[in-house]
Amino acid sequence: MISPRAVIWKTGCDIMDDLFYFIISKYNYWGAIILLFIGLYGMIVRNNLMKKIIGMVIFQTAILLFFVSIGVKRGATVPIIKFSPDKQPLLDPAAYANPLPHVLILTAIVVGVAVLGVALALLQKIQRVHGTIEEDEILEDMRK
Amino acid sequence: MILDILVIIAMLSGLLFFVATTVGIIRFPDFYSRVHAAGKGDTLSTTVFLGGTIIYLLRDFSGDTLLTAGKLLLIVFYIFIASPTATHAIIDAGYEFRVPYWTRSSTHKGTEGDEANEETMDNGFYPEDLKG
Amino acid sequence: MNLEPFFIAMAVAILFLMLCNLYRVVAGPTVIDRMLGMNVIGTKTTVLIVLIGVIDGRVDLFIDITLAYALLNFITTLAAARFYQRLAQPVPHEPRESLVAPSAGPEVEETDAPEAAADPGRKETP
Amino acid sequence: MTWDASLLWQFDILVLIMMVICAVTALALEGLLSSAIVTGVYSFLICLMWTHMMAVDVAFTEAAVGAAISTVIFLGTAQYISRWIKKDRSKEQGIKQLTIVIAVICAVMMLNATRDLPDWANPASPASTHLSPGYIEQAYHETATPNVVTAVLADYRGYDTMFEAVVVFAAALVVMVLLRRTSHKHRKVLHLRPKREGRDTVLRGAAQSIIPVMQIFALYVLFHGHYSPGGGFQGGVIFGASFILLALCYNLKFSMNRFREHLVLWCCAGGVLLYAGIGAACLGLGWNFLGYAALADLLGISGKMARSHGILAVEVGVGITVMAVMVSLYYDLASGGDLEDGL
Repeated sequence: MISPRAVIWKTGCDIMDDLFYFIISKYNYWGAIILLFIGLYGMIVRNNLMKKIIGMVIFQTAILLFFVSIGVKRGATVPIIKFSPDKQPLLDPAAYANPLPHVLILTAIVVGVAVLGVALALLQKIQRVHGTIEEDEILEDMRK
Repeated sequence: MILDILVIIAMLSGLLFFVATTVGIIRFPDFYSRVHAAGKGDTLSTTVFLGGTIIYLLRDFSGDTLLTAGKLLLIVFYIFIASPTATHAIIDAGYEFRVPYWTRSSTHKGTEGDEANEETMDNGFYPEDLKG
Repeated sequence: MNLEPFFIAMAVAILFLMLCNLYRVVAGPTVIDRMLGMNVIGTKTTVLIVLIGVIDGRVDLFIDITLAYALLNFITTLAAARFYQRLAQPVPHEPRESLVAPSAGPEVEETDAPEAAADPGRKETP
Repeated sequence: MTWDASLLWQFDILVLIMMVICAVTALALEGLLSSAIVTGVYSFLICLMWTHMMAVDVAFTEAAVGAAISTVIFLGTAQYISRWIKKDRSKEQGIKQLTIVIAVICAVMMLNATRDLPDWANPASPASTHLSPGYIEQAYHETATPNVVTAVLADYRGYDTMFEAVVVFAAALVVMVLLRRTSHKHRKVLHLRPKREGRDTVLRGAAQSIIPVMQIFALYVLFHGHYSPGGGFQGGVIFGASFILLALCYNLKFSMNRFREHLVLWCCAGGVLLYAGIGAACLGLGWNFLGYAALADLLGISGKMARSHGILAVEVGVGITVMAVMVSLYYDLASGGDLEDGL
């Protein structure tokens, strides 16, 4: 015979366990999405072009974070082949993290810094031509 | 076993210095004393911490771990060069800017209260150029 | 003796300290305080990467990242410090003129900069 | 349900919290310099995140590119623009605030959609079961390269990497075209302040001891990319960063005397040409474009080793391009295009 209190306790523990499992199995995606919308908000709302570029950087890293999160495996190690003591490669796919997102993201980061360079060059050019980097002042200057 | 205890001692003392650095960075009233805390504490604690890691690696002694330990020593050496130099550059920039320094009389607000002093330092104490 | 739980505890403790240092980056009254916070966070990151490698058991692959990190963190801090050293100099008198014509007052320093630059030892003599 | 705590979730959650704090701060601060520095801290944190996700190559690239080069070119640009954002808001700002409503709605929808995604770090997720096991199993046998990321980057996805290099090269050209040859009378730049003279002895001494090690280390990263994290991108960025360090500790002219501008341009184009030339050589020997096994007869080695050497040659090309492009970006952005005086 189980007392009602024990039943409640056990159900509560189960619910907490489920909740905990839910949180630790999804939190990384949540982090990526929150960062994504912080970056998007900054890109749209901030009036200053430099702030828009920083928003773009945050937006970009959020997407990259999401991509790499997909390739993570529990209990896996770096995707560089290990060798057994008698120099035989250990080729168990479950032991290594997924290398494919790493490849895509690695090149994306370098292209990201190239994009950042072009954006900053445009910023300097805008400053030279219009004398300001505030969005509304640039628009006024262009209407003149 | 003795090596394990050495590792634990080294890492705990490294953590202690890290805590001291952090307390200094958060609590000290002006820029110069904060740089002082960061420059000394950070370098020392990183050195001690990585030293603990080297001991841990050399527990099972082989050619590979020796190579890794050598690389770690290289890292320690270059942190030992780079970190104080970076701190020097920062404090040089602050000195060029004539960052005001904290004395009890210049920002006198109470007898002991550091918080009161920090507040007076926040409001218009620093030149505008420095806040951007 | 299995030291892995100890290393994990160490890593989380250092992360908490980083969170405390982030206060100086976020709230620091001056930019130089933020630079200081950045430098300290960078140093802690190097230690954390080594710790992650030790926990994972393949430190030799993480060492290179740490060395690159230690060297490049130095560059970042140095760039920020250089920027502020330059910002502390007095503003030249006629900004737009001096860019076009090399005859304005402060421009004289810049015109003889190239040959001085070729010989770095010359500037250091008082 | 059971959960496995072998992946440190406490660690990740703390880093994510710090990243969100940094992102909000970087967008909220009024001074642009503070924003740039907080963005640098953000890069440090995301590098930590990637190390913990076992993406060492990505972490290496981020450490080199995000933490160093991005912040340096942000600071270089900040010399030529006003360092404060305008406080008075314009009229449209009211409409723009509606964005937050839309953003929150979209965020809630996407957060809801995460329920359908596979659990984080699940080894049986679709992304980890279809294509990538094949790479892990075959890459070592086919290319003799233990680092699977390098093998996939330069061999299986060789076209991809080649056009990434072309994109980076094009970015350097675009920056050059944008910043040079501005008619001087329209300039409304903030004037560059003179450089502080003297008292650089400590920095120069440190630079003299660090730069040689940095360059040797960059070459090590480039040539050891088969066996450890690293490769063309990382080695190139570190090699370029050594010239940036030279320019920071002395001045821009000093660095440009060491690595002249037309040499930078030759390197930019030469790396891409080396990459494409190896591809074309394979094509000429009767194989596919970038099919490195064609080089086996030419070099007198087995096809497996030929692919390994082909990967190395291609990485060298990528490294040269990336190094020159980073230096070129720094030269142009830090000097405002006139190459007179930099950061």
